[in-house]
Amino acid sequence: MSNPSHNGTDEVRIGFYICHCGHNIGAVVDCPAVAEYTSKLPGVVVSRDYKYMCSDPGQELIQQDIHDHKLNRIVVASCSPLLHEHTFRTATERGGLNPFYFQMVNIREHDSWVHTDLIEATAKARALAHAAIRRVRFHKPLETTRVPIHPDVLVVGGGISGIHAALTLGNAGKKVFLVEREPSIGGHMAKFDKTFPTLDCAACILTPKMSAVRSHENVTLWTYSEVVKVEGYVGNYKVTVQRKPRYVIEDLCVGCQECIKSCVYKEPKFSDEFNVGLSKRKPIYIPFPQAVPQVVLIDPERCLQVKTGKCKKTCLEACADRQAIDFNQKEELIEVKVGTIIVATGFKLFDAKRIPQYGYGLYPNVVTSLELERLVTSSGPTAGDIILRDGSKPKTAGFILCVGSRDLKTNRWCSRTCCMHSMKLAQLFKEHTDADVTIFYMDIRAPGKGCEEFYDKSLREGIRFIRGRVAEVTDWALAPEEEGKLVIRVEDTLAGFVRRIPVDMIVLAVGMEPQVDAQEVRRLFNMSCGTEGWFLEKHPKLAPVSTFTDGVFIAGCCQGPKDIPDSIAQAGAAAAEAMALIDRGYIEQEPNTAYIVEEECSGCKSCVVLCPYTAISFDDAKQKAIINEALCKGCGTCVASCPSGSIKQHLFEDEQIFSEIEGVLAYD
Amino acid sequence: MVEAHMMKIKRTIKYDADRVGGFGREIMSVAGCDQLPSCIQCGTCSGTCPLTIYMDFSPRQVMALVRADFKNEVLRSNTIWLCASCYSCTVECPRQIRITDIMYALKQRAIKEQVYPKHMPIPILAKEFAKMVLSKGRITETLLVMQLFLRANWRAVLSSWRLGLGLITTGRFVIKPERIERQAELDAMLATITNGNGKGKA
Amino acid sequence: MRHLGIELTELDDWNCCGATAYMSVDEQEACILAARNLAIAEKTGPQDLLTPCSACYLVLNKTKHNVEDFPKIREGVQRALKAANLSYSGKTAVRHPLDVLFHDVGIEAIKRKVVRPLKGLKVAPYYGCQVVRPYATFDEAWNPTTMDGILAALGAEIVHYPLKTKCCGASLTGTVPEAGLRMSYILLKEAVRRGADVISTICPLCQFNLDAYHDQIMKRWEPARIATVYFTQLMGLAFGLEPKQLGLHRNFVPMKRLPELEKSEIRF
Amino acid sequence: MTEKNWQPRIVAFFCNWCTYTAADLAGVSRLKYAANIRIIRLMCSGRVDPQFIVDAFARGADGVLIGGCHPGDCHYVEGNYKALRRFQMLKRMLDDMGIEEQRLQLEWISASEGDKVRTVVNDMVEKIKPLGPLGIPKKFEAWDKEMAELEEKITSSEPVAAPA
Repeated sequence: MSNPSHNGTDEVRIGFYICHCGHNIGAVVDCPAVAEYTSKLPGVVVSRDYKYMCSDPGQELIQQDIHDHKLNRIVVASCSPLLHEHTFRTATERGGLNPFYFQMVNIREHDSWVHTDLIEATAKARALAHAAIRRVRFHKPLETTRVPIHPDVLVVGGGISGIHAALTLGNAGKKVFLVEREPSIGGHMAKFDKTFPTLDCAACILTPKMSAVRSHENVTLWTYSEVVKVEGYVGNYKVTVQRKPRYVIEDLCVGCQECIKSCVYKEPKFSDEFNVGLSKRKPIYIPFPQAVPQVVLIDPERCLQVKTGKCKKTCLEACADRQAIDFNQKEELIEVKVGTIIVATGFKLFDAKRIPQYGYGLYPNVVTSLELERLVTSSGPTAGDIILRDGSKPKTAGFILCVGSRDLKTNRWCSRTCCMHSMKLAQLFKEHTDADVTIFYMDIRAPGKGCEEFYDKSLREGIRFIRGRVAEVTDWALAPEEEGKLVIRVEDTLAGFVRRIPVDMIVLAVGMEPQVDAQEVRRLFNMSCGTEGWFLEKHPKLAPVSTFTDGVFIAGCCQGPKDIPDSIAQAGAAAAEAMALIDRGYIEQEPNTAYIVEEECSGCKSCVVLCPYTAISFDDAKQKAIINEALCKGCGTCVASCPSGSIKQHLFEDEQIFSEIEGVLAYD
Repeated sequence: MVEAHMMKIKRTIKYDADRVGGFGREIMSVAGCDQLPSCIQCGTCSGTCPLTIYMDFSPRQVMALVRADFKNEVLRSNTIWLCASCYSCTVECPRQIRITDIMYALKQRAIKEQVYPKHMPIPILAKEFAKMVLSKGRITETLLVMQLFLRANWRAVLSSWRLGLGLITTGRFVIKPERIERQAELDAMLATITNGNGKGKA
Repeated sequence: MRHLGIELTELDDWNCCGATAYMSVDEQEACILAARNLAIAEKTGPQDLLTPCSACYLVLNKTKHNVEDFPKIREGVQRALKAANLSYSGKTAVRHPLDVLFHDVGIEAIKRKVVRPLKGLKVAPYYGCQVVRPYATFDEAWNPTTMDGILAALGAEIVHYPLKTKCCGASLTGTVPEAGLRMSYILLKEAVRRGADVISTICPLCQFNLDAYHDQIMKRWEPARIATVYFTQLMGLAFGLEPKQLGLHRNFVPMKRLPELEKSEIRF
Repeated sequence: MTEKNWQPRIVAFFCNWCTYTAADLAGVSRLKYAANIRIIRLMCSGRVDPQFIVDAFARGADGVLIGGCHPGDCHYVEGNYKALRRFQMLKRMLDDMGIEEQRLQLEWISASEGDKVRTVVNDMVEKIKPLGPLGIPKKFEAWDKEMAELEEKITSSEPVAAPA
């Protein structure tokens, strides 16, 4: 069969297409003028401008021209290659050419969207087009390589997103490793009483999922564990998980909690993390009643035996039957192989102490929304009673929204959930205490399904809304009714005056922020973070759960603040993306690997040590370097440093780049 | 009908003709005032301001008025003159708008256009203060206060006489005018800018 | 200051910084006035410019920032300075005594100098506005604590005083007494209510304002009799200096007598 | 092109993963910057051969900008360190050739720093404008011989990189 790409001759016949992208390019770049310019360049046979090149007719235009004009090179000037290179390569291939005879010119993201001057932008488009036309001449037919994908998946983070992703994959028959840092899965949702806007019980919908993931035959659950090392690449990751010692053997513990009862500490003494410090626990404890797994653990910082080695070890006696307690337990490192990874590491709440004006930490009856959440929960420290620190019931309460959010001094983003979360808490507050509740807001954001209706319900239930960002919370009284109260000073921006409002309790709707160690996690999985510190998705619209690293997906609040339905939707999407890779079984690798022109290699070995993937070895017999293309990732470092110029890189050959340099500088 | 005819009513609806196009942009172009476009009208400035109780427009409203080109309303308001430059609003603003600086820009503009409220002594103090610094390089508080009260509110001089006496007897107020030695140097410096409004008159 | 080994020189032929009033008239001129002081300080030698007054501190710092941030102001200032054969490169740091005492001298050194601890003296630490806002880098804008530390080192008892950074209204007392005095009144009343014996300020104008207008405040509202002193006066007391040396006799509202001082029969 | 409306021409080599993506982000965010820059995409800043830079200058570039991932963030582990090493070596050489140091710049710009692309490009244009055109092609005749020698020099002085 003859090679259609050459049409029987070695003559280069280039088709050039410039896309208007509607007004996106066309309004700033004079597309017909560029097409006119390129039509005169050597080798260009067809030069056209078209409204939307990525549309079906646009792609068919290329195929038709390949056929009619015997084209053997295609250049499209449109958007970023990261967006549509694949589209046009496929179109080129459908036209009967090797897809790598295609070159793309970015005149949207790098030109029309960032420049305003029509003449300058058009000149730049001409230069970039010229460069590609010169470059494409040196393109060669290439084949993509296929790399098999390991079918197992790692899910990092056992909040609602991680749980849902793991269950979805497990139900589809994929083997999943679910790693959670805390001693129990459940994340923030496990701490909630009810969920907006339906007011259904959070525990009732979460607990079944927690136990399902624990008992799922395809899911391996590792709590109290962290991923410490990730090596490899899409399809073939090698992950090291560190399991912290619980000092309790997980498989032997049945969760009877006899050991807790018999601890030498008769009364709970230490701040309870799950109840955000509102209650106490012992050195040996179970995080919360519905914890999964139902396994106790020992806090090494608090346990006398672990700390000093001097204790009566009453817990051991209580567990004499099962012998589950092991003071000599050590941390354990486990290595697993997976093909894809879903990161669902969640968020951290804003530290209200950072805004001293609101008096958190200074005035005891200023609480955060999460603290109130624990107070209203029937399984919480007060069994569902909302009480002030002195034990009395609050008669008035104020909710301050946007604490730490929408503020350039702290976090500039909107945390998205606090409006609804506060309204839910306000309704529960009223229900539990019959108090007079006021919400201080800047803007109410209730775009979710059923959320505006929920806002209306709040209004009708008599919750007051004052539009104004609270300036300060103080205990200094100016009027008799303010004595002994917390006074909120705020401008009621709708009524148009400043008000002082005395209340018994203040609830701070603290916003969400990236986890403290988001940067380390990002490095671990080779992801990117936005300026705010949230993990960056590959494309804000088209690839919301993908990252710039193939095979690593993100779900839930680690990507940005979101509510439970959105988190679950993302978790499902991430699981589907992972499955799409797994079920295809392989990935096609961009053929941008390096290769050696053996006769030119001088055998200096300088490349061997440079390669980060140990893809280069040295043949002692031949005294030449050898590149294992299966290991090569295509960075090109060896190419740039080869003193004899004997290493080349597919898709980024020296002459291709030199011609590109020449092209971008030849625009006058 | 007759009564209705007698009733004096104030028009509150604003027409577009009441605006002075470009005013907002001019203020925002003053050094330090460029953050104003991002105001979200949250009211933190008003809430934190210790003087809102006396203001005809709250600081937040002033921001809205500037942005909407209501020049006459803003320059005639007492708000800009009541601002004590305590910078609470500037420090608290979630959009980092330098509200105090905007107030300064508005004060400068009001003095330049002579549209400040008639019975407010503050603009006069500012001008007298500036004049004294220009001519002597330093401030002698006694003289300043005297001049101020004489111009704005001579009755106040009588009501404050006890304080003045106390200050002089405790040795904390001097009547002998202070001045710097190298006045010419200061004059030369200020002569380098032509837009000064005090120099010509002083 | 000499007591703590810091050398001070009066700025040669200083001029008024213009305070808040000049900024209302013309920002460019105000910056030139302040820049003259900065330039003179720079000429005198490599040292920090120390200013005990909030307004001076603010205006000098604001000028520094303006000169850095805004080319137009920078050019105007440089041209003006050139006319007086002066120049300003931005090297001179503008510092407040509180900053110097807390960070350069340090709490420990202050503690060592105390010979007459202010035991039993309840002090409301009052920072006021313009030192901590908006340019202060040595303490927090909302909840400054450096003076609390110094006062505690002197042996005094610190009263929780949530108004510590509120404005005293000094720039308005002369012009709109109703507004200005009310602000001072609130400060005094709250300090009394919280059981303080004395208010300690870091600005001479705040001190003056809270001290001298007491009669007028009493006339308008109610007595809120509490002394207000500049914080170094309290330091002087604790270091064993005579009240007269510290100018305490010039206060309108006399300070509560310290038991220690009564014994030594020092009158003020 | 007359001297009066002369605009510097800057060739940029951006790595695919961080800086090229950041430039895309600048576009998606509609940030506006000087149109003097022409971006060439490479997989990694480690692929930037010193010859590319010399060639760009030789063909009329007034400035060359290299963009890579921040240290520690390289998609290929440490390609950016290698770029840095070569960059420093080349800078010395360009200095010998009388090419001002402002004309060659290396910047770490991560995928999320669209705004940094804008400021870096604008700053670089502002820095190069006062220097005027480099105009090597015009002097090419005289340089021709020298260039040949230089290329030989580059090839022979390539360091044997030690393992990092």
